[in-house]
Amino acid sequence: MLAPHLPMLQVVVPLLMAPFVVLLRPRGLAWAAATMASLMAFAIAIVLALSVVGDATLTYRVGGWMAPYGIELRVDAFGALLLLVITGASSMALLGGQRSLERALPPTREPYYFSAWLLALTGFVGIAVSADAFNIFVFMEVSSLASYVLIAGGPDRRALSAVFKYLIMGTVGATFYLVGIGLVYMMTGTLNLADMAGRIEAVADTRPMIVAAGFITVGLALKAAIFPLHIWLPNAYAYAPHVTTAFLAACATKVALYVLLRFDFLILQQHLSGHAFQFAGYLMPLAVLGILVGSGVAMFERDLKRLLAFSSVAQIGYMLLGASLVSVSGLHAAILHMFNHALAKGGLFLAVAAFAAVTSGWRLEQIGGIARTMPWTFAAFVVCGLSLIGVPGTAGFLSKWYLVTAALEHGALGIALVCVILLSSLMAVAYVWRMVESACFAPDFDAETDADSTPNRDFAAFSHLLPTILWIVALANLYFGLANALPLELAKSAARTLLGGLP
Amino acid sequence: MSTITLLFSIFLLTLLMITTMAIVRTRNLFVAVMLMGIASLLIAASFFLLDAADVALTEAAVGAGISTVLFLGALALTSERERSPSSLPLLSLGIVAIVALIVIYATFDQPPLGSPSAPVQAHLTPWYIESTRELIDIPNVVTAVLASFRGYDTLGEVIVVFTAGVGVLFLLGTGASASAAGAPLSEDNAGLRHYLIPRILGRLLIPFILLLGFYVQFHGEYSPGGGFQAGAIVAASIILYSLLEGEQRALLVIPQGVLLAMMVGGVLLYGAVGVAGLVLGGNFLDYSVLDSDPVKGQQWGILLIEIGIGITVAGVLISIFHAFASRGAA
Amino acid sequence: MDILGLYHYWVFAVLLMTGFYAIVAKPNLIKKLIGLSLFQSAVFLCYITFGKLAGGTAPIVGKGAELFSSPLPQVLILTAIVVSISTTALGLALVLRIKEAYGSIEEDEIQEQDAP
Amino acid sequence: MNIAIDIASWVLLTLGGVNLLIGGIGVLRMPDFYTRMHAASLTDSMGAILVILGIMLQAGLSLATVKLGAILAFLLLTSPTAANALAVSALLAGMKPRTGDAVQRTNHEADA
Amino acid sequence: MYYAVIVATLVTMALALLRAVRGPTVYDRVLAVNMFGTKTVLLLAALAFVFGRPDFLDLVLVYALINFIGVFAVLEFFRNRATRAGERQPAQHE
Repeated sequence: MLAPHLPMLQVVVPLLMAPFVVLLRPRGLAWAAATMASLMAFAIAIVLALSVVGDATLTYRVGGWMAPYGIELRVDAFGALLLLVITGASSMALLGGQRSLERALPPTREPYYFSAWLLALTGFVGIAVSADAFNIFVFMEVSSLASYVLIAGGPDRRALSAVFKYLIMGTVGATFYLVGIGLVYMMTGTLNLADMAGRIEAVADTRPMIVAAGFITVGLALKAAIFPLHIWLPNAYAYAPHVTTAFLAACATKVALYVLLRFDFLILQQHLSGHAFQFAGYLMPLAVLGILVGSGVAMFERDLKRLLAFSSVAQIGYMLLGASLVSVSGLHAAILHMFNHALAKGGLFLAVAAFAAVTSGWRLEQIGGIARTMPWTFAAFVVCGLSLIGVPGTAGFLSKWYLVTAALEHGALGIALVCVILLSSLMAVAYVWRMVESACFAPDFDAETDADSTPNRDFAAFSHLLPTILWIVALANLYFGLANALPLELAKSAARTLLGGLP
Repeated sequence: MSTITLLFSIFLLTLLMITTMAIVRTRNLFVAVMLMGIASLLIAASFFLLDAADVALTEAAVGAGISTVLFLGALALTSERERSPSSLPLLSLGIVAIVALIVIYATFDQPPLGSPSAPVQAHLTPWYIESTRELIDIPNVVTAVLASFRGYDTLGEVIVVFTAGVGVLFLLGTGASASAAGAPLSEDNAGLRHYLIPRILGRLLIPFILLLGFYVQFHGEYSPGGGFQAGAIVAASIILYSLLEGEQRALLVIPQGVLLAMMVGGVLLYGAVGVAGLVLGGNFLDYSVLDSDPVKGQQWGILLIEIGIGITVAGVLISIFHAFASRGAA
Repeated sequence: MDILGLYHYWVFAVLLMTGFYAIVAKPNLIKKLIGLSLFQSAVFLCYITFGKLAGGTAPIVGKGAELFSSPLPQVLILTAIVVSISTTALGLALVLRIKEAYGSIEEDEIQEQDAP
Repeated sequence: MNIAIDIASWVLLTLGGVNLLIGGIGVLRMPDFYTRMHAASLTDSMGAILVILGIMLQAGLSLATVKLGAILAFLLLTSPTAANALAVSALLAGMKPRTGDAVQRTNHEADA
Repeated sequence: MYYAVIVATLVTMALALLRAVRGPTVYDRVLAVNMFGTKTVLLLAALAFVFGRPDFLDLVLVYALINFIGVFAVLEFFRNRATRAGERQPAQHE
């Protein structure tokens, strides 16, 4: 009975639970309601993904109005894969993070935090299913405002100034995007993405259209933290509560990248002459620089979470590199890496949340001897680290493998790209090893010597659920490394639809 | 566009440019906020000239009214003057000038102002105006498009307002703590105690302002108005009452619990109307299934969600004001 | 005649860039928020300008009028105005928390306190 | 008959316009805050009365006239109150009006 | 018919803006904003009739209301600042 309404229910379930959660005063009830809503959204995402496998796309007319007049939702392979990433990351982070959040948040404000969490989930999911340019802007604002609240929740005062910088840059990015779709709307007269693609032919090479493409790309690059515009990301992820970072690191920037790719490949690429070259020409150097600078800075970073944040910037560089090859295999690698990176980075940040429950801080020397006190969690941390590097047998390896094969199709340029990929993988080995080495072999860090950190070796705060969730994510890393059925298939058909028949 | 009104709008926009230059240049933040009030009025007047009556009403009610009050509330708690000078002004001036030239470069190929052949006028507009008369049958096409054709956008919009309310309450606390401490309604913090005349006049006028707010709410289908504007006007009147009579008494009029219920209730009402459309066989947010006669159903749907918007916007804006005001008192 | 019509877009460009300059160059956090709201209100002006039809009136079906300006940009801007006020409200709440945590709302002073 | 109404409303409108202009110039040229206050609030109220009456005549007996009446009543109630509140607030904040000798004094030394 | 009034209002708005930008003391600026608000009310009332859409007059009523509330928000800001800072020296010259 509900099957045709699934794309809509995907957004409505977290949307209607969010105001409800604000009223749940008793402790832990808000968390339970939020987790239940997130798991329902995850279930809907799985059903959607399965029903979209054979190159099918689901469309839904909100309010019953026809496409260009009313707003239309469209779930294709790319959208379904992203839905899996978003709802999966949210469910895992919520399930594993109850204890860690209880310590980070004042009890009276917990309902607001979980309501903001569901609103962020609604925003991301709303963007993934929407097929209307302005609707994407509205849900981008919902997800941004909610993630500012999530990041500013922590006890650390540096989170406030980091979030203010993120608010300014995020809103400037969203407004650039708004100017871009305003100019496109002025020239084509429509906001529906499919209708826009059809009507752009006539006005392809006019000046406003080229400027609109520029505005949209810069705005979304700001939101997706692509290399020169990523300045807000490290501090925002480092000083946020650990569970927030686990959720946002897995999906916040990918959603903006998703919108950028859909806009560029579905609308601007086919029709703007030379835009394919522009897209590759401008964004490939940025991707390469992002990979090198991100991995480089991560190697010398003292703070564990900032280290992982800079590695996120490098991983986004990989995705952009795959996309800027403008070929089916390149796009296939980029989309697959979105899925694999969410698994690896989400697992790593959850492990940091587990460590923080026991250690006094998360600088490298403060997590000394953690391997002995929490062997299971540390083992899962290592598995996720290997997947981040791309060791064969893990999910990360697959996306790196497809990236390398896609790059090789480009001859001399391809060889250079492959060298960049190998160099940055070596850098990744370096900084993962630094984390492992300081965790295993550094002397047991006794908290008394460090003045400003509070000794809190209370194992009670250590949630029983966190190691099991961690191991589920670690095993998922391994499973999708070996028998990579569903995401591989989805990524392949997504790449085909995006390029629309190009070789 | 007749040349006379074009000249008026050009004059207003020149004034606007001068005001924005003054806003950015002045070092005193209070002056900047006052000039922003003027800039908002100027923009609203030029919207009125460009045939956007609904947007002029919203820009005035939200831009000139609520945003000035919020900025002043924040200024009261922070420093009023900028201390440090601009950082690397020349470089940023250069970047800004380049981007401005790009935008001006983009404006040369655009369809001339108001030309009927422009795609904006030709593609969707005739269908909207035609089907509003035929399917929804209400005079105000903007409300019809806002509430029914693109109702999902407006639902996202109400969620944005709700997120801002949740965010501010999360960051600043509900402010109930201050009044819950049972601070006696002492004379010193009972509003503007010097101003006898304004308090008398305030008591006389506030009921009429609320009445105006409800009029704008329910008259949204026939003349410029609707949920957002009505919520802003109702919030403005409660804020005026709080300014005149003191924050504690305003909290007695609408306590914090009711505000929270308004915030949540409005969004749930909007969602419930959408889900009702789903349950009764149509798509989500499809109002024609709400009543036997589809046109009546559409009108019912639009009326209900406008009420939902009004409740949420009023609840959010008043609780944001209380959060700012209580932060000052605490 | 259409050069006069383009004047609206040049005001849009100047307004956009005045706001953007305030965001980029001014270290005071509240001045950045003021710049941000100017930046957004410039976009509203651009949307409404290309929704205007020569000789058209506001899209409220009155007795006499038939020629209407396009209602769609006005709907989009109604939404964008409320987005702008929500972002400003959240930004101001953050400024208050930053003032309490750092004691100052100048960006350079905050960075000094943060630098280890 | 309506020619008389047109002439009457035209006269009212131009008088209102002149009034507004006088107020505008007055605000700029007056030396001190309280004199500017004097110039602004007087012409505000008077200008509003004249202009709105002029428009009312044009609108004839219709809903618009009722609305114009409401606007006029609201303006007449609020703008003097706002001016009063502003003057009281300025006085309380310690701004002293410049008395008679101050005027002579300005003839000699340059204004601050 | 209305063009005379509209031009007069626009010029007065420009003069009020000049006072708002230049005004030495803060109260001059509040006065200028209040004057600006009333002028906008008159301008839009006249424009509503120039466009032949008299049903937009409730919009004008909201403008007058917002202007009234704006003045009181500013005065409350001053009362707050004066009592909290406990300063008594005149806010004469910025």
